[in-house]
Amino acid sequence: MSEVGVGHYLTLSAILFTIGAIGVLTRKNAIIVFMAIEIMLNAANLAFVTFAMSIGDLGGLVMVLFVIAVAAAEAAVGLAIIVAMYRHRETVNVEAFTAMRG
Amino acid sequence: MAFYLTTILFFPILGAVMLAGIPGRNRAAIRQATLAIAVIHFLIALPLWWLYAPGGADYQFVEHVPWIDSLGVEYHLGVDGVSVLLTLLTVLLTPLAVLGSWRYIDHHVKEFHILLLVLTTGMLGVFFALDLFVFYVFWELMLVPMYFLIGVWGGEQRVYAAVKFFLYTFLGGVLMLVGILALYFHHQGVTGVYTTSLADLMAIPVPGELQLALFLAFAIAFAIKVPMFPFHTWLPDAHVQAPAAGSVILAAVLLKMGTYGFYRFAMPLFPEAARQALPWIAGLAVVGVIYGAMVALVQPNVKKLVAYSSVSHLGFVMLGLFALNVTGVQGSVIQMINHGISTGALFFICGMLYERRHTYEIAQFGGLSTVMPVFAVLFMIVTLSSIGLPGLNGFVGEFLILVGMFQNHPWMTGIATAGVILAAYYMLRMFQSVMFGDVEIEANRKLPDLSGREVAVLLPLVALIVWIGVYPAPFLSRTEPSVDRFVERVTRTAGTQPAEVAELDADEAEPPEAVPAGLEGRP
Amino acid sequence: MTGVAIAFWVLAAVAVLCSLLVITSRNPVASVLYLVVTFFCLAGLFVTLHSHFLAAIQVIVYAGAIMVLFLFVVMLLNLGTPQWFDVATTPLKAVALVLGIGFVGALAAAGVGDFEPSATGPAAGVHPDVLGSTEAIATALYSAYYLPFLVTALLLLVAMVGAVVLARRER
Amino acid sequence: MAANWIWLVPALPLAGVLVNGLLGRRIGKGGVSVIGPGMVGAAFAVSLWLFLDLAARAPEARTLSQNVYTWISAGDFRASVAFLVDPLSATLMLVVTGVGFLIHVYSVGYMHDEDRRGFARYFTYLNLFTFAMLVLVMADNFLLLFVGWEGVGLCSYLLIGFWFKDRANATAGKKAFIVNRIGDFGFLLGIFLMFGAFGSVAFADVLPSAATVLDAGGPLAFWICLFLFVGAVGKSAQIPLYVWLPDAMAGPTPVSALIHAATMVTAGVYMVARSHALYDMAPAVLAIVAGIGAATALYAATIGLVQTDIKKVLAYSTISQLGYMFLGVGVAAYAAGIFHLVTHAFFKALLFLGAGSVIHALHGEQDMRRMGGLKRALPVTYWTMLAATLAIAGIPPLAGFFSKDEILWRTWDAGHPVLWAIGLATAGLTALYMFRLFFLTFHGSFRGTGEQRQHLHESPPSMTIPLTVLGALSVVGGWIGIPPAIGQTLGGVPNAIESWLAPVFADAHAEGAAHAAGEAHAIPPMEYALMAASIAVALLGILAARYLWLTRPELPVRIGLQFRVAATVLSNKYYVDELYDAIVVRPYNALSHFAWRVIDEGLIDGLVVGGTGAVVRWQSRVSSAWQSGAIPTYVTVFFGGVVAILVYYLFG
Repeated sequence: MSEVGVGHYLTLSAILFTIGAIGVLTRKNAIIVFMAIEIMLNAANLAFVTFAMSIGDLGGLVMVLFVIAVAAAEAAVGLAIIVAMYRHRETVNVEAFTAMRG
Repeated sequence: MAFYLTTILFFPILGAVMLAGIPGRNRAAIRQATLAIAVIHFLIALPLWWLYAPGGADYQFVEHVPWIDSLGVEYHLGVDGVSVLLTLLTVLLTPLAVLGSWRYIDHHVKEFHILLLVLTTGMLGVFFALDLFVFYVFWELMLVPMYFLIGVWGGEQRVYAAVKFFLYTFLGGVLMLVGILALYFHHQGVTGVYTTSLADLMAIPVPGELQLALFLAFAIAFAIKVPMFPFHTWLPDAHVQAPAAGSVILAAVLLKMGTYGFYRFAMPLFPEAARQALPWIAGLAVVGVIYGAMVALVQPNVKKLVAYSSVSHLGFVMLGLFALNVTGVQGSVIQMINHGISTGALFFICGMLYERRHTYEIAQFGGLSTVMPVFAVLFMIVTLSSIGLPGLNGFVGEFLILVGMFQNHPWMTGIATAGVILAAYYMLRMFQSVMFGDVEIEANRKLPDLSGREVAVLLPLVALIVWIGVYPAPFLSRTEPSVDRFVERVTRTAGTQPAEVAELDADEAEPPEAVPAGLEGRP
Repeated sequence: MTGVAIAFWVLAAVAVLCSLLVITSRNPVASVLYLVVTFFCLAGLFVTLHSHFLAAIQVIVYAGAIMVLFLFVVMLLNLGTPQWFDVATTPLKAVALVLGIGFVGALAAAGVGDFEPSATGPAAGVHPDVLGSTEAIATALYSAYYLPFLVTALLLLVAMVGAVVLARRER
Repeated sequence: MAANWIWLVPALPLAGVLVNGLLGRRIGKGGVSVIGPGMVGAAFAVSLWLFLDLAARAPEARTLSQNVYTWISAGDFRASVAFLVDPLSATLMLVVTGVGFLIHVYSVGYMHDEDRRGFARYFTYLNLFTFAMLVLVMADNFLLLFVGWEGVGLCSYLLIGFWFKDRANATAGKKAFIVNRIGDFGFLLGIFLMFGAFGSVAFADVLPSAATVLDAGGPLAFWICLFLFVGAVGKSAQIPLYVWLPDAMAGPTPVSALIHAATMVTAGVYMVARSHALYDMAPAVLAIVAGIGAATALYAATIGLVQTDIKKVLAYSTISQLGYMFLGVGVAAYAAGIFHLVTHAFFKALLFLGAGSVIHALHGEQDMRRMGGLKRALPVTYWTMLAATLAIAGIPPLAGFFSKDEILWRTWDAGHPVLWAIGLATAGLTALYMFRLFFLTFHGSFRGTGEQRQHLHESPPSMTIPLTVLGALSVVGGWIGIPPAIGQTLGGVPNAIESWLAPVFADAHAEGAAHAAGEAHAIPPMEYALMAASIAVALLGILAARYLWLTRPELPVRIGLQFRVAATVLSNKYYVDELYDAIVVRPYNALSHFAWRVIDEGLIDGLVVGGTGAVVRWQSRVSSAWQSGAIPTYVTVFFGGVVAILVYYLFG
């Protein structure tokens, strides 16, 4: 097993990102979609850290901090919306909410 | 008197405002008021006939008021021989149109008359404008009232017809706007000055490639309006659905916008391109003449028949314009007036038939000669004028066009002359099935002959038909100088070429020495 | 094979497996738990990258706070029971898979695997452990990235207010 | 000075038109019947005065002209309303106004049972026709001639369809106008070419300089003359544009007499004669003219032989005689052509008016098979018709002989033996069918209904007087053109008309001019031989007619059965009408329908307009499908976009 280089981490990050995306695309339960988004965010964080350490630039690390903060805010608001959605339609199925139809 | 053209131009608007004051219920008052306004308007404009001195300056009664300085736009009006005649035709037909639709229009009478007056202003604006911007404003302004005239007071599929009419012309107009802007910026490129005045734009040379493109942009817009062959399908629908007055104004004046556009803007601005496109446009005109005549033959609806005859007649007018010699263009100009008179009268007649039987189907009529003798005589004279019987106005225009065009394009004119036979065929066939034979349909037996009002509508037109036919000299002499200038402008090779005129070779290569270095600008 | 490599492969495998389970499991509660495991793996990976502070943050904020919130919401709306409607229609799944594979394939084809960035950042020479330490990030945070730091704080405040307003039961 | 009164000649009938037209009903039938003929009579008087004024001058100075005003002037094209009176136009003016006046008088009697409005309308149209014909004849440029040309076409349209209640009459009128228009199409092209070549359309500019501008036999001369001849063929009902004349019999008989016998149809001959300078430059076209003339003469004569309607026989006879005139003009014997035109005007008008009084007496019956034995009942008509029939058959000393024989002699003399032979054969046929008509109508037993028999009465004086005058003219008319061959033997009687027209046709063959001068020179014996031949053929025709239709009336029926095919073809007029209908009319209508339905509604409206509409509607439907509100679809699109951009940047 050769030395673990930057490439590996990036590939892993890509894979995680894709899994998150597929989750978003295929699941119709708002909560699961939400979690898939969290996975995608983390994949991005991983890529940030990898680059930060390999290049030697603190910016990447700080960026991860901000991403986490934003994720937290997003989670809070998102879940509040989901609760409101649930109370409104007794379901969290994404396809039930088509009010924004073209 | 100063601002004479502006008074003629905005008097109808003034009238429309006054009309707004009269309560809608009082229909008779509205009709009389509009008639009075239209007649006064006619009297105001009539002196143009004497005041316009044919030998005088290119454009007379010129008015020059800076309007939008930042864009270089001026409120620039003026008339030459041709626009004087077209103006007089317009101001003559408006009162007749009001008189003609006395009993025809029964709902929204006030709005109808206001729109009619606004339409008149729109049309006059186009004839007076010597600034492309002003021209375009009135060109679009003219569309709106006509759209409502067809859309509100029309027949069954009036909405379809109105929308089709609007889209067709508007599409053309937008295309032309692109042309105007391209020219506008090209002019700025060459001279560094922003202006939309026609005279300035005509002064600068336009390189071959751009000139052809710009010419096509203008030409297509006007070809739709003429209408020329492929773009004509809006005309029959618009005519069939339009009310009598609308149809008359549409046929008599609006169609002339196209030919007038070619005469005033498209050809003078781009002479070389016009000559390059000549075979195509003249070819389409000939097709239009024959095609219009053929399709007119088999129309069951008399209004559609007259509409297709307009396509044929205006094919002649376009042919005359592209004869590029004074005889042909004179013929074309006088034919514009003739067509306005004879087809205007024909549409009044269609209106009268519709008022009596509420149908345009030729089959519904027959043997009206015995029932309505006065109508028969007037209808006969107008029909003869329409098929170009010598001694009446149609022949003068048609003959000059053909004799002028024949000198340059014998074959094309030969085919177009066949149109003379076809015209006789479809008009007489229609006339016979409407007027002759026995009265089979009961309803036709008791049809009232023309009332005093209806005769008053047709009489001035018939008088003009005979006058222009027998003694066209005053009309021809008024337009001759303007036509001379037009032909000299369009046939002269590249405007800026030095004295020894090298024939501009048709290929795109713009001979560098032809355009002095100073003016060689990049758009 | 150094200890780090082994750790990487183990953590990577677990992370991938758990995230797959997150998006495929019928039961949302199970999904939440798998997600927590994934976050722990990631924290581990941060450690292998010598970014110890971030690993800690990851564990505390993400795994601790956010996932608790998720669990709370799942319990609150008793979504525990598997829902019938949950998985999308087959064509949509097919499209998603294709796009996913396309995405990864494109990156792999572009040679992300053996990508060796040159160490040109401002702190290039510093030893990774120092780089990953808390004070290094702190100094950066309070000097160069001071403004974003404040903005994030404001953002969190707004988020809190928003969440409260949204989730409030109308009277 | 006579010159400045020329405008009066056309002005008088025009005044008649205005008075009758506008005040027709108010001045009643009496007033109309005074003004109508009166105006034409006055025009005749002025014409006579002008004729005498001309005669008093020396031959070369015999032209009077008056320029009324400039009609059209645009660019370098100029045409003015100007009249030219020279021997040629003076002759025709006399014919038009003279014969016209007699026919107007005749019409008063013939049309007396029309209601007041119809009566006024009839005379308005008749006066309008006279005005147009005079403009045609007196014009001094081709454009004004064309105005008169189409004017007479219009009047013939109005008068043929006079009784428009019956749709067939109106259709006949329309057919006449449109076929004329086809001829006018050719005429117009001729004028355009002429203007191109000469830069003017006035006779004064075109005719004298024809020799210099056009090169003899060249294409330009050929095409100008051919196109002008197409116009003549249309107007004078020659092959192939003759089909309208037989149908034109639908109009009242005096109209047929005036328009379709004496004046309008001869306009073509006049036009060719007038532009003889051009035709001299195009000998090929002259040959065509002569050819078509001869062919039409023979062709029409054959059809005339089997017609049963009295007016149809006369119509085909007119076409045949016009063929003769064109034959004469075709061999450059312009004076002979015009001479035959004049004499033909007399006896053909008389024949038509005679037929009219026969029809009048039999209350509209036109079928010869239901006539016969009218000799005693209509004595004046009988004797005048006899004179006219003898004249047309070419029996000396009557008019027809001199003019027809002159043409035959000139044809032979100009070296066209074949055409001469055809001419001779036609002369025989003419005698045959004319006397067939004569015997069927006046001799034998009356085959009409009993009720018609009681009402048989001679026509009123207003009809018989014109008949007698025309009868006299038919007899005397020939004497103004006695050929030298006979003239010398009778003691130097000059060929009046030849010398009268000489100045106009001065530059025609020099020999022709000498011939006209009538001075004694050796008359080739051949001329006498031909004269004898034509008289013999005429007599033969008469005897054959007497034998077939008087002594053995059943013979024609048997012959008809024997040659059934030939008989049916002839009686159906060689199926030419049906042929034209199939070749021209029906395909044109079908093409028009195609143009309308397929091109206009289908292609342009349907495809282009409808098409764009459909495209816009389809596009909007598709795009709205994407906005289905389902979040997954949005996200998929979103992610698809990301992948696309990635791929593009990595590999783009």
